[in-house]
Amino acid sequence: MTTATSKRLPSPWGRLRARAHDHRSLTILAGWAIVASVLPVIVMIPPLSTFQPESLWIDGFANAGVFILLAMGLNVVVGLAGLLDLGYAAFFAIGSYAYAFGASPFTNLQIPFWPMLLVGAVVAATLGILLGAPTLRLRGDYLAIVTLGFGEIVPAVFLNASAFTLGTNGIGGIYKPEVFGFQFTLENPVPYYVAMVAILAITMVFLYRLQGSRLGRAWMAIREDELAAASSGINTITTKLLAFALGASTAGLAGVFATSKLTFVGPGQFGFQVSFTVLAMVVLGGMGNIWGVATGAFVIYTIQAVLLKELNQFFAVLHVPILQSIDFVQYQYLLYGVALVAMMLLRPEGLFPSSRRRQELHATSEDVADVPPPTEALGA
Amino acid sequence: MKYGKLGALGAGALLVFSACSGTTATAAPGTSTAPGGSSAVAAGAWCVGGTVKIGTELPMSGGETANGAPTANGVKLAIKQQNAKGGVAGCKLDINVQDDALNGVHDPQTGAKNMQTLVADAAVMGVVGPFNSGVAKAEIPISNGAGLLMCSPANTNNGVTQPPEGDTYRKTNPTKISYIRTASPDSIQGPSAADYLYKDLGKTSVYIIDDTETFGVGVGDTFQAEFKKLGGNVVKRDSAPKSTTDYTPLFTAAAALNPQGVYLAGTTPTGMGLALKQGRTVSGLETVPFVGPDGVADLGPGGTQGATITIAGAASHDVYGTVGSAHDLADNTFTAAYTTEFGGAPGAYSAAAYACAQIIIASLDKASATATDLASAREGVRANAVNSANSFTTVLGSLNFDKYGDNVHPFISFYKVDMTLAGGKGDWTFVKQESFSDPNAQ
Amino acid sequence: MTVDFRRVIRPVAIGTIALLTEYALLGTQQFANALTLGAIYALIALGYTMVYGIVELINFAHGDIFMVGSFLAMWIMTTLLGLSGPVTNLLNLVGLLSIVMFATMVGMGFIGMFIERFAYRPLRHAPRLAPLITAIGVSFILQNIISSLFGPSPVNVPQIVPLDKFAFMGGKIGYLNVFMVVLAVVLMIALQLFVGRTRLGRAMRSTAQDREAAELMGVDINQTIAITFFIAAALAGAGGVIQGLYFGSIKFDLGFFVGLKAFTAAVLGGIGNTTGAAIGGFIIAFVEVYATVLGYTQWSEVAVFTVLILVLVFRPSGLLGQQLGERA
Amino acid sequence: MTAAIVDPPPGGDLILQARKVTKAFGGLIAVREVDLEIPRGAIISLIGPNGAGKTTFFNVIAGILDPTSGVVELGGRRMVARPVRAWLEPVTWVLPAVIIGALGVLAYQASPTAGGLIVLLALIGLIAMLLAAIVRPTWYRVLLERFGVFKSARPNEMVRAGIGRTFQNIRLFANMTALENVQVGMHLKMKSNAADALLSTPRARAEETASVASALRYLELVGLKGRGDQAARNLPYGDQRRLEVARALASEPALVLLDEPTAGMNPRETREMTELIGRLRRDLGLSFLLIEHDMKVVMGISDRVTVLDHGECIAEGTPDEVRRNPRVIEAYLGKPPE
Repeated sequence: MTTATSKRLPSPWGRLRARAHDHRSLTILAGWAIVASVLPVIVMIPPLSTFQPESLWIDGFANAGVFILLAMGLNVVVGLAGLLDLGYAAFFAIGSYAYAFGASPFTNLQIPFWPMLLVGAVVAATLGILLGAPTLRLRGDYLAIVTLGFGEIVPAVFLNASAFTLGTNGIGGIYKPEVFGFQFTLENPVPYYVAMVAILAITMVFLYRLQGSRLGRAWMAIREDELAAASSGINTITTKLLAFALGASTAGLAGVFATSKLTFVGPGQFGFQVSFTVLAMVVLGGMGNIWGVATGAFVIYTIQAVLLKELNQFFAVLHVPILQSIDFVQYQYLLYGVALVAMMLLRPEGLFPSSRRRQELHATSEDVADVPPPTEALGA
Repeated sequence: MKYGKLGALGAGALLVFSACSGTTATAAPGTSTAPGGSSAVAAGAWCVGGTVKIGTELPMSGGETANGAPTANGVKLAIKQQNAKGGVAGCKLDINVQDDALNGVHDPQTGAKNMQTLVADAAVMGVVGPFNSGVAKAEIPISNGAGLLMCSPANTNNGVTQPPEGDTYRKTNPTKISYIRTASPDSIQGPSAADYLYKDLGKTSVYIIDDTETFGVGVGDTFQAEFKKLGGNVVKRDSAPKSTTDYTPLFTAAAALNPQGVYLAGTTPTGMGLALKQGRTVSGLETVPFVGPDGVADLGPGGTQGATITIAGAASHDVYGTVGSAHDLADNTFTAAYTTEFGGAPGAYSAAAYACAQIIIASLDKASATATDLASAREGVRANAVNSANSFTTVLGSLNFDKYGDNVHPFISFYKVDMTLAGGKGDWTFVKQESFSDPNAQ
Repeated sequence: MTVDFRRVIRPVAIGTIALLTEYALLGTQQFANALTLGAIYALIALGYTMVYGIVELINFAHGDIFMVGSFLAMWIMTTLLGLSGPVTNLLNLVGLLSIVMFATMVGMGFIGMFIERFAYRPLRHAPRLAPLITAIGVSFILQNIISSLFGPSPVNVPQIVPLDKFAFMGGKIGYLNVFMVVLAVVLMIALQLFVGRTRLGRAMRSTAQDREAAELMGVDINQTIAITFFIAAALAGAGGVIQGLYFGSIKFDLGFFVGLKAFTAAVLGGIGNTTGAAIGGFIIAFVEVYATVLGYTQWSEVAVFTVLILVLVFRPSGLLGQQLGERA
Repeated sequence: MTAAIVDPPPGGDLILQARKVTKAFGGLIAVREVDLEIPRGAIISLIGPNGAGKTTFFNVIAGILDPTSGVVELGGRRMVARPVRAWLEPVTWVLPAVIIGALGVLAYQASPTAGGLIVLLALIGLIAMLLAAIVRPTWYRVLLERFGVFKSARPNEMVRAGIGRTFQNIRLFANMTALENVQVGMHLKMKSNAADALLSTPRARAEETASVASALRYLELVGLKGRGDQAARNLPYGDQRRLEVARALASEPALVLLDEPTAGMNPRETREMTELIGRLRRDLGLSFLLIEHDMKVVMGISDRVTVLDHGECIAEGTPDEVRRNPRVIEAYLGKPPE
């Protein structure tokens, strides 16, 4: 909502931003088009190119896209509506299994990819509502533990209801997407990459539109001061529920895509680690700032899945004396922990805080995950 | 460096190289060998750059280091010894270590990415791994498409190889399978344990506890089916996830049903060692036999005191275990070599990984005769390894593989813990072994 | 009057009802198991609830602090005291136990303070989620330090307390179980007295009530918070000791799930309320054991969280938490 | 303690009626049996020393606090009262699902498929009940009536019923711009839903621009012209109060509850605020209930004044009557008003 200000900025940059603001959807699509075409070029430059061949980078980007999608979805819940969700992976799992049921030899169904995306989103949203409806009345931290519990329950159900999910064996041989007669293959990651970028771009357009809409304002209002929001006529429960459902459906999308790419789904893939990682992505990226969160997700995923695993090769290639001989593979988890702590200590507001968040940084009372204690309301 | 020196004594010219190949084999996974190595012995034209690699695809970090690291060491040892012998047809061997653990837990997504990486590394002739069946199900389609050999030292889940499920992973090249495994599938190990408990030990009722992992549930189910078929009575079947710390309530509940035996369907890293230790303390189960698969009878072929006895300690008496390989053929020098190299007893799957490496090396040796480039060598390795006509002499004994990649002549060796051994600490002693016919014969 | 009811009668009532139901449903043997498990959960839950009550931080590293505690105790017993097997002489046993217990608790206390000082205090004025992420990071770090020190596979703990049992009401109860429960209860009472009677305790409560006000009244906030972390970690350490003694084997990653259940217990009892945390711990343990008795072990986690969700739907602030208006 | 019924002003019916409202926190009784009636178009003031329970009474009317006893009616409809059998409501959500689910678990032993389907059914039932609990369709209300459940209207429902309010300790959305704050106030007046936003339908866009326009009007109305882009937290104190009023007005209420609207304002700002209130009553026919300490304001614009002391209504009447009331004078420690 800074249209006016940015319009008033005289600099060309300001004018550009004003333009960008007036045609935001177009800008986002353009932005993604640029990113998507630049990334493949960047990774051909050393030292990146020494890590792994380009096709693997592309493949990695497609996987990173899954986490970007997750982070953008969680951002709606945590960043916009200020609800602390620690069980986000549950919805990821639900989306994944939805696709596994819809298109695998296990059920002898072969529903096409695009419809399944929708199905996955809807199913996940439904369960989001199922979880949210009774629990969204709770104060922030109670919600946190309930969601954490839900995040443990869902994989446990997929694990134990083996009659319907093949239990711990997981469902394999899941069909790869076939889009307009074009069959995706495991050998060629490019189609996944393109599809992922398309999904990301569209999702981001939607999320930005929501953020700027009446609903988005309501979310932020609830985050800022739930009581005042209610006293302004916002039905806080339904609004929160919408945020929850929306976040869930995004995770559902991610699940469908990931499963269609991996062609296998098992209950072990959706532990608390996933939820925590995504939360870390949101917080480190800068809560409430969609682009920031997306970047945060990309950075962390790359650190986790590429850099930490390739550190040895990296130092070996550069022939760094001592580091060369350390086996980083076994310390990567430790390094990840250190990275989390360090990044938080250095930039608690995240790498790319939204303008709002930055203002909020030093206000302890403005608590992203907490409803102002109603004692305020007792007043008198 | 020990091996490097030995190799040098064998072939003086190799001293320099075997030394440096020794370092690359043990340290810095994924490194390409330092240049110049190939000059030691003229390698065939197919051996581009004088070095080819064996990949490992195992969980190496976080909670699963205990599974992956010792297993990978088996491969490192094989490579080092082979290089000490001058490599394969003058072509040096190196290792490309991939870690499929994400946030410390094995992750099929990461596994798939690693398999793509290994496929993309033209120098990789074959892959040892994965450790978890779930990961295998995500990887086989990739390796099958690319024609890169995978040899799993640990997978036992029937579905990985056997139809109908197995076929869904081989859709790209249904005939050119790319996956073999050294361990006997659950469909053999579970029932054989059931037979042993029912016939040899004469126990007619049993309590089964599994660890909810693919392996544990697999052997648990097959054990249960066989034991019932024999007319035995399964008094209770529980599943306790590896996060369980307190098994006492489980065994207390089971003890009320007076089982004559207990089957620990799982591995010691996933809690079965703890289960044994705590189960013994429950009144009623102090002396009943506890039987477990090779995840519990975790002994190197030489027979070393595995983690189970270390954890269970005095509770290890009357404990029996099955191991999915032959005992008498086992190469007893392996354990010694491993211990000298890594300063510790081998893990439960180190020997199997070593065997996988031996198979890949042997196949490469065969293939190198006709290979023209790395691609044809890789294909040669795959073709030779999966060809059921070829039988490989390995640390696990002689192995050859059927049309689905399962061992044609699976062996099950039976062990029991003898508390008088190892200075009263107790140790596994060989009881007997049985050979089975090809699980996929008809 | 009502205040009195909230403070004394309700906890006692809920506690008694819970225990009686447990006993009726489980029978002596399993009841003993449940109590023993509950003692551990309770000790950890106390830490969660204290830290939360005073800094409103879900200290995800707490479970791992407990884990570190169990390893510290193991190290003290094996390396420092050179113990390996049961100690039969009662006097020696008591002496050794108190040494191990004291050393571990103090050691862990300082580790807890250290973590607070360097990982949480700098973020005290940052948005709430920042320390949360740090806590997750700290838990990763602790796990990996331990796994690189003691190895990733399970590590044995010398069971210095003999596993003898005595017959009691149709069951066989181990002396160790009794010791654990008694110890837990003693520590909880000690905590109550500390918080209720001492100057530091008052400082804690006032800080938890209203930090600014407490500061104005001359309470040293940093010191108070540090001490809270000290006590919380010390209690977790005690939990770690008995975890090792009872189960005889510890693993570097046992912290998370135990911690998760303990935190659930804290919320169930009403987070910020120490008595509630204790009761919650025993309830969670009971639910778990009961699921096992019914033969649904693999569903026990599901059961635990279902119970939690149901309780929160009906009593949104936990069993003993004071009811804040949830309509606002 | 019943206050005399005010004679309804020309054409004015009762817009709000509070009867015997009592609110107790634990032992202490903040409000005791207070009656209040607000005719349409009237300006009523609520005065009394600090801690007299004015704000508590406010919060009861606004649907934030449940009264211990007593009723608040809007246009004759019972909106707020002590909840009856509130605990029954969650039971209605869970009970059906639990029963069906239990059956499912039993059936699972017999045939997993059947059991699973039944459990699924239970889930669906649960979802349905929970959604009903949020959307509150008539059948759900009827069901609750059956069980004799009554729950007070939530604050947002009071807003829908035509009550806007401000807070004593300002509660703006600190990190949102003034404009956005007012737009949030219009929430109920805007119709576009999530789908509109996603597809950014013409309707949504039109409504958005319209809302910006009228939000700017409200800002101008309260004298915040040109401040729309500033974050609320950066506005000076007086402006924040004005912004809160603007936000309250944005919901187009019939009755506005102002909690010390002129607190911390200089005389000129106070005069402007007073004039604004008068003007709003005249032009839009709004009714006002004020809590105010500034006697000038109170005596200047109130039709009637209710005086609270220690939670009790000690006087009610026109400003002049109240001014002369001895108990009031006593309550203010004999200090005569102005």
